Amino acid sequence: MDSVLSLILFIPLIGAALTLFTKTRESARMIALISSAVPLILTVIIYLQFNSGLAFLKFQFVEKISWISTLGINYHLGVDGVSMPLILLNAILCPLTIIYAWGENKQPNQFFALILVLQAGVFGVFMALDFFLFYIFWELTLIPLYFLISIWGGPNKDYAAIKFFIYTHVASLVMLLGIFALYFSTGVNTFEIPVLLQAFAGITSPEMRVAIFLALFFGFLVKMPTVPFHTWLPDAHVEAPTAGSVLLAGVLLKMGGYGLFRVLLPMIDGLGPYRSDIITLMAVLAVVSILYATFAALAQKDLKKMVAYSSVAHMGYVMLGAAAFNFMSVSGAMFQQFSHGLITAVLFMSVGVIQHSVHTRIISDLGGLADRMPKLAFLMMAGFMASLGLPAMSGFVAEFLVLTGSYLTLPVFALLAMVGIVATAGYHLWAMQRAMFGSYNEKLGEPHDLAFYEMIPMAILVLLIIFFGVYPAPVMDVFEYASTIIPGVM
Amino acid sequence: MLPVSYYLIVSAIVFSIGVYGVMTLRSGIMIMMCVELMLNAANINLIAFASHFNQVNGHVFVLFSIALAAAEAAIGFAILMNIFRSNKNVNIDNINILRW
Amino acid sequence: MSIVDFISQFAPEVILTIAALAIMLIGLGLEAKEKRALGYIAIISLVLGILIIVLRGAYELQLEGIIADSLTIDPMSQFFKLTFLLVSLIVVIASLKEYDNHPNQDEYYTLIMLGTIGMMVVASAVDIVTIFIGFELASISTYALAGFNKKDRSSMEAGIKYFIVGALSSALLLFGLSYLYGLSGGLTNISDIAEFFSANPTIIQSPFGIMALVLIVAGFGFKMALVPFHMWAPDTYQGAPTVISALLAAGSKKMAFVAAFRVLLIAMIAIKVDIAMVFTILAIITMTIGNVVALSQRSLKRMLAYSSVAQAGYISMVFVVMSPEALTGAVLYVMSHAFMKTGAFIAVAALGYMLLRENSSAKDVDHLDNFAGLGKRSPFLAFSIMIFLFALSGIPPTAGFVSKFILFYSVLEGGFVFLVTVAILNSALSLYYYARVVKYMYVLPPSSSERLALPKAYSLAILVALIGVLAIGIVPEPFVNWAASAANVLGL
Amino acid sequence: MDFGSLAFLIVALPVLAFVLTLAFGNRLPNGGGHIPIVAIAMSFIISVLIFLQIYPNHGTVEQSAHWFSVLNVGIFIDPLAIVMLMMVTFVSLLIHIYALGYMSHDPGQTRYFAETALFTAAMLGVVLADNILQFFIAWELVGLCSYLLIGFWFRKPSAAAAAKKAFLTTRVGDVLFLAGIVILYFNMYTHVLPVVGGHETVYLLQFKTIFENLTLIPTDQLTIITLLFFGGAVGKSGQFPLHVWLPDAMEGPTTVSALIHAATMVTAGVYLVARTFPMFIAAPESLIIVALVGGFTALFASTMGLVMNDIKRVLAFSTISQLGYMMMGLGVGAIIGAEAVGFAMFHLINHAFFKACLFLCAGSVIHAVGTNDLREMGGLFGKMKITATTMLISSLALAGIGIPVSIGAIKLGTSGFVSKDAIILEGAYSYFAHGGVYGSLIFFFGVAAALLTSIYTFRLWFMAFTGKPRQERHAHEAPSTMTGPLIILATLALVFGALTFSPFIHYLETTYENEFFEEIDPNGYIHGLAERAGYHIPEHPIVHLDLAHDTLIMMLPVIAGLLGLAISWAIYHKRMFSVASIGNMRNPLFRILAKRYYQHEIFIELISLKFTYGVLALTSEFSDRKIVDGTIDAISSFFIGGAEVLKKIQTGVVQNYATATVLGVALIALVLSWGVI
Repeated sequence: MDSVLSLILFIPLIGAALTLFTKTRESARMIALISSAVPLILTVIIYLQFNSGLAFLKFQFVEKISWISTLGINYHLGVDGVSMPLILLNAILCPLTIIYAWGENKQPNQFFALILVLQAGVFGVFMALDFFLFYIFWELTLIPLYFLISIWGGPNKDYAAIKFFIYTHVASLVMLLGIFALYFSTGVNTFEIPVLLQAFAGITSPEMRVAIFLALFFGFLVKMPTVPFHTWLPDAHVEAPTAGSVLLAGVLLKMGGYGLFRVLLPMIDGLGPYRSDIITLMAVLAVVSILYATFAALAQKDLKKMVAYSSVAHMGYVMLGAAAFNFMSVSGAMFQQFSHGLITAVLFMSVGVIQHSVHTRIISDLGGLADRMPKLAFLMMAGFMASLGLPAMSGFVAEFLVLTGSYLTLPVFALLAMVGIVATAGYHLWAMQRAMFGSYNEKLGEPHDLAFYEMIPMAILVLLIIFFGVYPAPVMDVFEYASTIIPGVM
Repeated sequence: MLPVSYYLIVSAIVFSIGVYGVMTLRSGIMIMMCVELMLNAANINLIAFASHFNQVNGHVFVLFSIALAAAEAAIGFAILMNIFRSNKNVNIDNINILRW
Repeated sequence: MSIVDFISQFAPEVILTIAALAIMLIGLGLEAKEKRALGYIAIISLVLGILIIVLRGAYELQLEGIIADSLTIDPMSQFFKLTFLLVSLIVVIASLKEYDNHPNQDEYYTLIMLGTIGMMVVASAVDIVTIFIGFELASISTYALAGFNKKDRSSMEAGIKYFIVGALSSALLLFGLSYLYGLSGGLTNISDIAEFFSANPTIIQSPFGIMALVLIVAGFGFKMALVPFHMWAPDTYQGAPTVISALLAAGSKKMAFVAAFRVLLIAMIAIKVDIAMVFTILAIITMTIGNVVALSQRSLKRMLAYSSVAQAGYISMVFVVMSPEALTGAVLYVMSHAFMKTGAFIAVAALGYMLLRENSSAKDVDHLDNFAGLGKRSPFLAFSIMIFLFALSGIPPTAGFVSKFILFYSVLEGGFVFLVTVAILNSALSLYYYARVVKYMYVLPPSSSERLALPKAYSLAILVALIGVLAIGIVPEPFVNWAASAANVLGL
Repeated sequence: MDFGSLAFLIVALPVLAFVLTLAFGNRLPNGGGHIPIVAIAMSFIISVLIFLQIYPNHGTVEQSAHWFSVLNVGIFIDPLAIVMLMMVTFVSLLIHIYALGYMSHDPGQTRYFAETALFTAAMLGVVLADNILQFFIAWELVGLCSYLLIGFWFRKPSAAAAAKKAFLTTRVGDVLFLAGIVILYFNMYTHVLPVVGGHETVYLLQFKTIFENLTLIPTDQLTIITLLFFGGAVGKSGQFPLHVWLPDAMEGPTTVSALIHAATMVTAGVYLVARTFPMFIAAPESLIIVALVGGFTALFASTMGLVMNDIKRVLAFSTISQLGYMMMGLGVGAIIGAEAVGFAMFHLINHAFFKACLFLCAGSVIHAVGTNDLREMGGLFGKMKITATTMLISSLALAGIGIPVSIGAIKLGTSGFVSKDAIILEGAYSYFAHGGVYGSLIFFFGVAAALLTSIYTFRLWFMAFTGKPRQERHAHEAPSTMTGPLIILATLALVFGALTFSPFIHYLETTYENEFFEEIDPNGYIHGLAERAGYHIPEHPIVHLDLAHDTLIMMLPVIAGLLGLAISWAIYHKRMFSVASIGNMRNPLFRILAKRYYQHEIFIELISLKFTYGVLALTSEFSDRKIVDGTIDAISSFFIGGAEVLKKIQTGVVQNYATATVLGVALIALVLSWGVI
């Protein structure tokens, strides 16, 4: 088990290479499925072995090999409570996405290979304990998604793909700047994340600390994304193929939140006199994201764009929980990441099926789909309900913890955030009503209901959403330990 | 013996003429000659300094530079020949298919 | 120092010289078809040179005798020689096919060899005379190479433009050096000059001193293609035979950097002149102009030329920072960029070759439109181009990323936050035009569905570059160490 | 055997039934409708067994397990919960049986039975919850199920719209409720945890923990919390101003209406206030607001009930109105204390019986005549005797007809009479008599609403069953699966109140009188809380009226009921004068009622469409496209445009390049010498 993390990390990459050289669709998707299922099995095994209770103070399954010793750069992997469930999420979503995309006809070998590369990149981000490595994987995730959008995307894919690429790349570079600054200001001559974070508070100039914090913050903000740096996301989603959207919203956005928890929160207490300003800034951004994105979603005509905006709003909760900075809110925010990953996947899959089946996503053109596509209606409804925060589904657990926790430290912001709940329900229900209910719009032709391979992943996800909504402890406990060891978190 | 500054003034004048020529002339040959002027201005400097300091290395430098200038000129003329073959003149200000 | 010692220490140069002469002589007696063998001679000599340098690794040797004042062997020189040899190797391998049946192959290979020797001389030179000679040797060879396709108007134009601006710059450089020589009281060895000026700083701060500095900066700046001395570069890179563009961008340009490192950094560090200011402006303008104008380019060669300009801007930040770390980054960047740029140009050349083979009257073979659907028509070529371009924009895990990482971080370490911010934003901007090419290759439909057969020579050349790019990206340690020891030589 | 340990089955069985029906219902007769019936019957039996077990010694059933984080799941059955449990399971069972017949021709009956099973389960979850969060979760699931059921005939656009409206409107209340929970947690965390924490795991949101430590929480905070809770109740129980969804909710099958309006959903709000009554009593200002809102709603809704022509809508408004009574009954607890819970719950139970009966009767009628419109009915009495009779009985109960005398413990009157009388006289009047704030107003609301209730109830009955048939369709009596439940419910509506009044009230009082509460405050838990908030609960809170001395007061509700009956009889049966002269749209009063006080215009068009969509959403969308994203695009076009300009520098003329080089030299020289000098 010494190098299990490396195995999880590299099996998809190897699988990607193999997939790329396959000749037929059948072999491509089979190899892809296997090479993403093996990491899932391994992840589940280590998740079960993962000892969140007793040994939560240190990283587990650590691998460390010196890489560029002059700069103190190591190939350093390890997991703890912050990352483990997200690794699980990634491990779950990718095979499901591959199954969902079982019918992909356009260059399937490249398609599946890119998904696998994406998976590996995200794994890497969640596992890396060295900033250099972290950054490498962080950037690595851009490329496959860029291709997924620009090759398999919709009509305006050029614009969306390049916008996504450049926008997030700029943010990454700013983050890189922050990493450098952190490295120099601490003077520890290593890029180890934990070491640097520990040394952060030792930086003498408080302004420097704030500058470092903000630079890193910007990188994560754009990724999450938070208003006003979110506009790449709806465009990317609208144009991306369903599998790309699922992974983009499901795991890629989580990288931003992960950065928040892994890197930024441990720094907060080191901010000295600026601590409260920064917290306020985060809280304002969070609440603005929630409300603004919710209202923007309300105005969308394209179902997929609406879902994309809902992602922005939901990620706002992550930010709010992080800003509130107590164990309840932080663990809730972490759980929100996990839960949103599952939920949004169902939503995008549903939208994908609609698009595929009736060739439009414009809400007003749809209507009465439940009549012809009852299975879709059922699963989509489940997804929508989860997304609007219905209890007994995982989204509620997260939102409740975030709101309750946030009220402890940021009461005003928590209450403001609650205003959005009604509007959230509003656009979800409105879309359901227009798209699913009423009499069937005959102009849409004869749709087919879910194919078997589309239904399986959606059903699994819905079951998981309900499972984690009813019994969140397996993931929640891990997050809870993880959040309590962040310095300064009550 | 003349002070070194005299040589410097001469060389500066020669150099300036060369620079002016490169900037303004149209003919490739003339431009090359202006470049030669500039090189020789430098050579004047070097010689002047070398004799001023009683050093031999300056002279060596000049010898090399003259040789190199010759080689350069040879290549230059070869290219200009080509141009002449296709354009029937050596004006280079209308050679601008490569731009923007 | 005996002649045997000399030969053993400068074995690569000696081998190359012999090879160059041999190629020239043998070529006289060969038919055009047989001249292909000459390329193999060049390759063998280059591989030998590379092996010698790699096996010896980074080491420093105190040379003795008359040679000691003008040449040196140190990690810096070896690093750059290795770079030049690798670039030449890649170029020559690619040329095997590019100039397969060309009647003047012998001259072509000789010129490449000589140019490489010139660059290597500059890498070892510690004397302004030697530097100038090496410079000119490399320049003259490449003038000829740039205009090598005599029947091609754009090659001709590239040649003349390169030549005129180059000659002008040589003259400027020489004039500047002559002042330097005079001001230092007749010194030519760089470290002696540095010593002299640090003892007598007022002399270099005189108008003559400043003039000398400026002219030297301009002379090097021409080769480095810093704005505003860059203007020849886009035209020349675009017009010259593509493999030669690779040599220019990756080889002769880098030669200017090593010379500048030696002269400017050693000689000028002693001088309390505010040269950092100048280079701050130059670096910012260079990278910004390079990247912004590259946005509008449709010719890939021209785009790569502008990207080259921009990269020079990044590297020249080292003259602002002047720290060993920055120099490490810059030195590493030089090698990385050599691989990336050579690879990219060779790949473009390969495509051009294949398109011309399909249709010999094709124009503008490096136009972006020709890259549409390349991913389908020639997967390996497209994939390599993608890697080279992503490397150029600094996306991990490539050489471009590692070297940019180290360079940028050292600039920040020096406290030049503004500079590094500009550089980083520029880097982001550059992604736009690189990604556009990638988009053409993979997203747009191909003009014809016929697959393009990539000749083996090109594949091999591209593969070498690809390995270089990925090796530095994934196993950077040895390269970084070598670059670091090279940087330490200058004793900043 | 300890039946308490089976308590979880009460919820688990219907959930199981939901899953099974969904999975296998299609292959079974009646769409698998028997599965939920069996499950709910068993739930009912378990509830009764538990009741029998805990009744003698006023015991409770408590179970709790760690859930996650700082939260637990648990079951808490006390007198309050057990009566509710029995009522819900029983009524739901009858409605399910009825639905076997009613839904037998609907192709979606499997879905129907699955959803109603889940609905019942959710409602039982609300009742059983031992902490406020679990309560909320089940509460929301109730909302979800109501959404699904109201929109059961989703192909009908109006049904889909009604479902959305119901869910959204209750969601407004739910958010308030959630906010209340959040603020409660904050207070528990800051004020209670330091006191109780440390020695053992304390679940801060557990009802018992809350009740035990109420005195530690500042009153003003409690007022905010309870008002927010009440906000949730207002949404769920259709109180003013969030009642708008309820009349529209009639788009679902009639059985659903019965389930929603009688047994489950709408009573959840009342149950919430009853469940958290100690919190309310510790912040009595909130209770007074509860009373006022409840009373006002009772009157307000009944005015609209007067003019509705849809049979189910009339009943819907009556539900709102009756819920108002319950709220009022709870609200007066500010003065009369815990007895208020008994009154309200008693009315809730009775209301469940007679309202379920009314809806099911209405269902029969609709089934028979195929329309909802009262104006198209008439003369059905002869054709549907059972339905007409049972409906008459439950109408009498709804109108509260009875005689205000008791023989021993038995009150003479329909169950509606018994419980409504209790709320008006023993509740509202006592409140008034003890000088409660706005006491006279609340009392007035109660009496006035009783009059109007009676009018519209009998208007409905007379219009449907008497007079000439206005339709040719051949109406017939429903099958026995439908009439059976009607008879049972009507019987209960008639006698349940009369028989059980005082034991019920006494039993519910014990909710707050067991050892647990005595330990907290030996001098009376509820009293202590009220005292602390500055409200005094009198020694004998209920003013005992004597028919001899307080004739007028005591007779008032009865008179109101009878008067209403008389008016209806006169207008709608005897047709003494035509309603058309006042009942048309030219009459502003009629128009405002028929338009339902323009709530649709205000809520849907003004608030939702004009403000939320038109202003907030479109502004956000616009700013997103034009401002936020516009900036990004502007930056990008700046660079791309800049490139087009800058590339022109490269003229292609080599002399220019030379000039640039020389100029560069000059400029650098300038910079350098400027640096030196």
